[in-house]
Amino acid sequence: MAVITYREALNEALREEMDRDEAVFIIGEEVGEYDGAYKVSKGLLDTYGEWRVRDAPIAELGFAGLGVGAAMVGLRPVVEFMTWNFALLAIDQVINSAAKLYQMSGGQYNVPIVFRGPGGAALQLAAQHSQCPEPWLSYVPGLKVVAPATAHDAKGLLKAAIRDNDPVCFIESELMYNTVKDDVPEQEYVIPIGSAAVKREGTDVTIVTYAKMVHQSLAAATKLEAEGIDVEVIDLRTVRPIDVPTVIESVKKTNRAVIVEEGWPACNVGSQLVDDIQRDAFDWLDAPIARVSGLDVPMPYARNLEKLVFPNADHVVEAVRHVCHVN
Amino acid sequence: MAVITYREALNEALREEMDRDEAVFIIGEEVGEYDGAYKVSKGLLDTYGEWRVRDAPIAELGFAGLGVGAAMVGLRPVVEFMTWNFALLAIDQVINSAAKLYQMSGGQYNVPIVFRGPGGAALQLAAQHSQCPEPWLSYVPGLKVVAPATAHDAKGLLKAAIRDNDPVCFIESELMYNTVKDDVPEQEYVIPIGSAAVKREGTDVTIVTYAKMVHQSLAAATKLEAEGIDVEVIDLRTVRPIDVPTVIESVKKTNRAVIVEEGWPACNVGSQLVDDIQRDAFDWLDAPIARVSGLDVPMPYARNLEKLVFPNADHVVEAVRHVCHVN
Amino acid sequence: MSEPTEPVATGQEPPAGQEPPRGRDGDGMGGNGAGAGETAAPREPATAPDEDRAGELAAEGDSTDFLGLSRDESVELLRLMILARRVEEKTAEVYQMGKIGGFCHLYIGQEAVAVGAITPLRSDDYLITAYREHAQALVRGITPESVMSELYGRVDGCSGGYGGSMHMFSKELNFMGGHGIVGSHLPLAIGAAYAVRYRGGDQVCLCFFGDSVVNIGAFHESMNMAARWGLPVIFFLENNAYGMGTDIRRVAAADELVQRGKAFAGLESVVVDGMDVLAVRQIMDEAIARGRNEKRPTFIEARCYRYMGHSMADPSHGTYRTREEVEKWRSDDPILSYRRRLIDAGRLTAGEYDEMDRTAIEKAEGAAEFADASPFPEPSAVYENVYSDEYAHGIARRDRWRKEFS
Amino acid sequence: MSEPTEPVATGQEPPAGQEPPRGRDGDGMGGNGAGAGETAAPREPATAPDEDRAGELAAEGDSTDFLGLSRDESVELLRLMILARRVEEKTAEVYQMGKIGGFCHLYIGQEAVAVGAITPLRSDDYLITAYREHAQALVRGITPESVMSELYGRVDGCSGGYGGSMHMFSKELNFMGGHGIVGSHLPLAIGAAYAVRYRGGDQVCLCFFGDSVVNIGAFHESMNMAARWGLPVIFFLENNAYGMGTDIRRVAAADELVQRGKAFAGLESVVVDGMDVLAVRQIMDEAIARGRNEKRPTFIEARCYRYMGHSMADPSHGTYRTREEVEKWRSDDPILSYRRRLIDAGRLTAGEYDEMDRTAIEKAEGAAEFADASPFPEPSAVYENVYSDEYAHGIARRDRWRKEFS
Ligand SMILES: Cc1ncc(C[n+]2csc(CCOP(=O)(O)OP(=O)(O)O)c2C)c(N)n1
Ligand SMILES: Cc1ncc(C[n+]2csc(CCOP(=O)(O)OP(=O)(O)O)c2C)c(N)n1
Ligand SMILES: [Mg+2]
Ligand SMILES: [Mg+2]
Repeated sequence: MAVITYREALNEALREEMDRDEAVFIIGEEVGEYDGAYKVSKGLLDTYGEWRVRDAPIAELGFAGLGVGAAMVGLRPVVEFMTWNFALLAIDQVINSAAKLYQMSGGQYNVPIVFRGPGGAALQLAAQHSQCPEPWLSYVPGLKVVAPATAHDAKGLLKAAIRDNDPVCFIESELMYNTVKDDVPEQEYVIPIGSAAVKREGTDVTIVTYAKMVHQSLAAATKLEAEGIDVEVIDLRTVRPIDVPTVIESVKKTNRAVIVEEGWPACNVGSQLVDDIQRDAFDWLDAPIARVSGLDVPMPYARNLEKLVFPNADHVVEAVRHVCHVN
Repeated sequence: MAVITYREALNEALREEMDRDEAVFIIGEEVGEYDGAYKVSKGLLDTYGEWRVRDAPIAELGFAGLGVGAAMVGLRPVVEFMTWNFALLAIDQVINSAAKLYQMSGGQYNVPIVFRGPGGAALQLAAQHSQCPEPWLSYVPGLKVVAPATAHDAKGLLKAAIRDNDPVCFIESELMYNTVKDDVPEQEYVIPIGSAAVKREGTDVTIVTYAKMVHQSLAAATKLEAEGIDVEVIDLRTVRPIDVPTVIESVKKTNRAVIVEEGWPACNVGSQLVDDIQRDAFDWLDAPIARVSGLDVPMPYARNLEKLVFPNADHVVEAVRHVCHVN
Repeated sequence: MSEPTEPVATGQEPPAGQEPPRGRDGDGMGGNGAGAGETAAPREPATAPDEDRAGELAAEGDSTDFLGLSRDESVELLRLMILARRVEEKTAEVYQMGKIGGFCHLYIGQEAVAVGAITPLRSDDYLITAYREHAQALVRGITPESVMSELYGRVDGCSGGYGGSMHMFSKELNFMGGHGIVGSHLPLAIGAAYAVRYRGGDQVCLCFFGDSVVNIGAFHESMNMAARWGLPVIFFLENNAYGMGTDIRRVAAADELVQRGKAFAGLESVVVDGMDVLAVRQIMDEAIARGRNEKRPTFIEARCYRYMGHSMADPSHGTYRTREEVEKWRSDDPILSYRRRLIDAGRLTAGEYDEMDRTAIEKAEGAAEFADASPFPEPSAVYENVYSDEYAHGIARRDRWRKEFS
Repeated sequence: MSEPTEPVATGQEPPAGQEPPRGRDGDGMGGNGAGAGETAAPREPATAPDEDRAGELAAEGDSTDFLGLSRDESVELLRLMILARRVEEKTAEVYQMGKIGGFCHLYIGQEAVAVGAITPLRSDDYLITAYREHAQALVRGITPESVMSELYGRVDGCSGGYGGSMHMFSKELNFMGGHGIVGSHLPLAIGAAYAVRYRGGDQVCLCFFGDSVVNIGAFHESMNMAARWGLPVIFFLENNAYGMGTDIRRVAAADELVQRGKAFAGLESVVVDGMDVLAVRQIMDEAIARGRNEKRPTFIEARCYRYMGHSMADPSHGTYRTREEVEKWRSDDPILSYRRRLIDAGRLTAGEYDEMDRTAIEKAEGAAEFADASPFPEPSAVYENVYSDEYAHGIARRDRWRKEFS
């Protein structure tokens, strides 16, 4: 075991998969000579050369589509979006090409591609650079959507994503690259896409969350422990498909649920989970499910306003108290 | 009162608003000389000339952005997407420009623009031409999202959308243009964005739906009447903002809810509604909320498969029976 | 039995004064709402499309030796053009009978392009195209039965009935499909070409698209990357003068569309007469060599014309072009002119031609019969091919209240 | 007091051997992970950027009469350049102190472009740009206090603190902002120009963008519509040789970027020395006349250079360019060279220059002090400006468990 950063975990995953399979290549802005805007692809150009680590022009639609075409003929592209915000320019290729080609072709052309990059807010990047794409992507059949919260999960899931025969959208975070560090085994491992992890066991209430909000939720759980509330924290890790059985099992035990995510509050991952929970555990619920998310506004630049928009551990604590009727 | 088609209602709304306000213009593919791919803009070029009815090149990103820029300096563009499927190419302009400019500029530049066109499935147009965009758009603060089911609502809401000072996404339907016909008043009227309509009163169960599915739901209600189940049907008309109070009032009366929509089942409008209902009417619910939606697959071409994907009145009947424990 | 230019009796060419036919839904995309008839010419002044064509095109004479093709090889080009024409005519007929759903874009008039451009490819070369692809699929080697079954939405279709008219595929034949979003398959084409260089292969990727594509961003992004990285792709623009109901000159700022290639250093950009199968083949030979040997892309603009409406829901003339214009182009029919050349060169007799045409008609008939007999997909197929792994079996979870699957 | 090229002591120019500084997060976009130092030149062979520039550019001599500007007018250009430089230097300084958040892209080195291009505009002309816009905002007339307050995220900022470094706006000054998605403001620019023609006005819309934009689809879509419909827009490419860490020649297939304009009939495409404020102004005069009188767009490529890193998180040299290259461009500093010309022409004394510089430094200081004292937005402002009607008051409905708003 070694403690490494989220960024290093991704870099290791890329290296290991590029070593394992010659069909794997990376394309994106600044991924090569500059080592990646966020250094995730650091050193890869030197090892693998420009055909396998390709610096792209600013042309998200074009190079995302290039990846899809290469995947159709057997390569395994990892397309880096410098951030997922810019992926909106390429979303037609993600949705209308990558997600649909396997079915449109009657099962002939599968598309083994990974679209990856950071999503959500960083620090004061304002409205155009701070959005969470998961709900958009999770709506779409044909895609898989992964958003890991730890270095360990990031590595195991990126390896799984690269090996997957279908398009996988992989959402990272500027804020986690450096600050999130945890134990990663020396031996190779792969984490199956679609499996949630119970990151903390508890009996009183279930928090369902993913990505950055796992850390806020764990912090909230620690605070709540002091108040005598025993919180279970489930990290979805994958938001399409969602590991509903793990969630339901937990809610049937705790009878209360709080869902936490960073993005805007409507039509998102949490709203879908509410549906899944009420449908499969209606009679077990002792209180309405509470949801914590970002505020329903574009991200403002001013530091104090940004802080208000971003959900934090205190908001989670409030929501848990509410569902536990401790107010 | 006159009975006119959904298409004619839209055409009338455009004409009336273009007559009323010189700042209103239309841009889109085939909107002028060809009278619109679906003839919604029929005859407008002849009346208003090419600067107000502009045939665009196939460049969705470009002409959607042109609309945003024109709106910033005071015009009121109506941007026609031939279908919303193609709008994925322009979604960066809808989300990163139109929805955010008012806030990013600190309230200086509002963007009075309408993006409109048909959404959802038509008949056997296969995977790339059959998707419902509402969940994507409803996630986004800064946008309003309208999807009317009748000629009456289409006219009144399109007029409201054009007069609105914020960006409005207006979703129509190839399948309704011609087949949906209803009474439209002779005198001018405008329907406020954000107001639902109870399209059928009932006491046993509430169906919440919008757009095409209003018609399937009303058909289901008629069938269920014969079984002695008295169904209330709420047509949301606007899916951002959602008129939650009208929905809650109804559910508190009927204690049961079924949500019906055409699109894919995850992270959609219905999942958000489940959250709204369980939160505000948890103690009134006698059964889990049921949801009917399109299947979780890209739309297949084959007629028999397409029929299976598309939700119909029978599926709604089944779901209502289920929540009423009649099985 | 006749000139292939004479339309079969499916009613696409209405007698004068009669209302043009519509798609069954009365309203398909491209549907013409007005009583139409011959209306005014496009509002913006422009030289007639065929005047452009007359310009700098490769002279017919260049190919009088039939590019060194053997007699059989040269006749095969004609056979393929006739087959494509007859299958499309049959398609129009059965579409009107309600056998085919959705949009249906016919290729009639453009056969010289598909045949001239596809036949010089190797079987391991890649081919990708837009939604007007029935004939291209046929020329690439998908059988008429398979094409027609796909149009019918049946299991024997080349996409198993999932894709329909716009989405035909054959992985076996490296036919990468049939794409419906204008311009969006160009990035896919450069992706295949990227893979070729990645692996050190010598294939090329041929990518067809229409004139409207020159105005969309993906076109430029793709050209730039192909030129910058030396990708063996052939961007093949079929300039049939219209994108749906829009004369391309009304929306493109370009003296001629090939001008768009000039923005990119290293992109060879050429024009060819798309009504002349040998001219197309000749320019393709050059483009293929450039791709295979020099790893350089080519941009070809072929001037051609579609005789029918944009789709089955659009009349062949009326709103945006005149009957005269259509007739003028039809008089330069690629099948008839090439037939004449073969006969003049002593490579074909009129009898052989008639025999070939009869065979094509029979094949088209047979394909329709085959398709009609082919089964619809099983209901369970609705969940297939969404994912290529076991997740596929889990996605039905949320779909309750469905009798068919309960 | 000194040459403006001499960097103030904010540490952007590290002494040799010292690790280049980072953004506070150690990791902002453009952050350089490696210990960097002077590394190898870009991997692909290419002529040095200034060699290109030497080519066909308008000779300096064209502007020796100062374009007919009065003494004061010609000195005003210098004053604006100095102000822009000094405010940016102050920005760098306070950024390092943690006063400013997010990305911060400085304009130092490119002042001749903003000043030469913006000063000939009328106040009713439109201006729109990307995220490297502090200096452009200043030159257009937004006060240093307002610019600096926006950088600080305070209520007195030109966007009320909502936009920050990348999103400065002034509706009053027709400054349409500061946009963060590369290329996406070009369609907005043609929209403003469309509105001008719609209303029969004679304004123009000036649209700045960087070299990386020539590869993205929106660029081409916008150029086409502007050229086709005769929109009075000036596409102003600031070719500072790099898009973030990428030498533009590594990713653009073009002999020179202005070549991209050749794809469009009716688009006048010209190159100018972006280090020469009078040359820029002269070519803009022509472009403005073309837009105002002839209703035709212009595409201008200005060759220039940024002295600093892409953003505050990126060192000025190291990974993708050498110190020597930066120094070479700095020796052709637009402020110093124009100062020399004014002095040589007897329009300015060294004393006047020093006075002007002192004033600029004071203004920059004052702006920072002003910003520091400006209040943060009220918490309730978080729900403002999302919608322009009463819906704004309903959107908080779903946001429970928020102490701040409960
Ligand atoms: C991005 C996009 N916008 C609009 C459409 C609708 N549409 C389908 S075909 C077509 C015209 C295409 O014309 P062209 O490229 O010239 O090809 P042709 O039909 O002439 O073969 C349009 C606008 C689409 N499919 N995709
Ligand atoms: C569509 C998009 N892709 C990527 C980015 C990230 N990004 C920000 S600035 C930049 C480089 C832009 O370079 P250039 O256009 O030359 O302008 P300069 O920074 O030199 O002024 C990139 C890639 C972005 N903002 N938008
Ligand atoms: Mg065409
Ligand atoms: Mg640059």
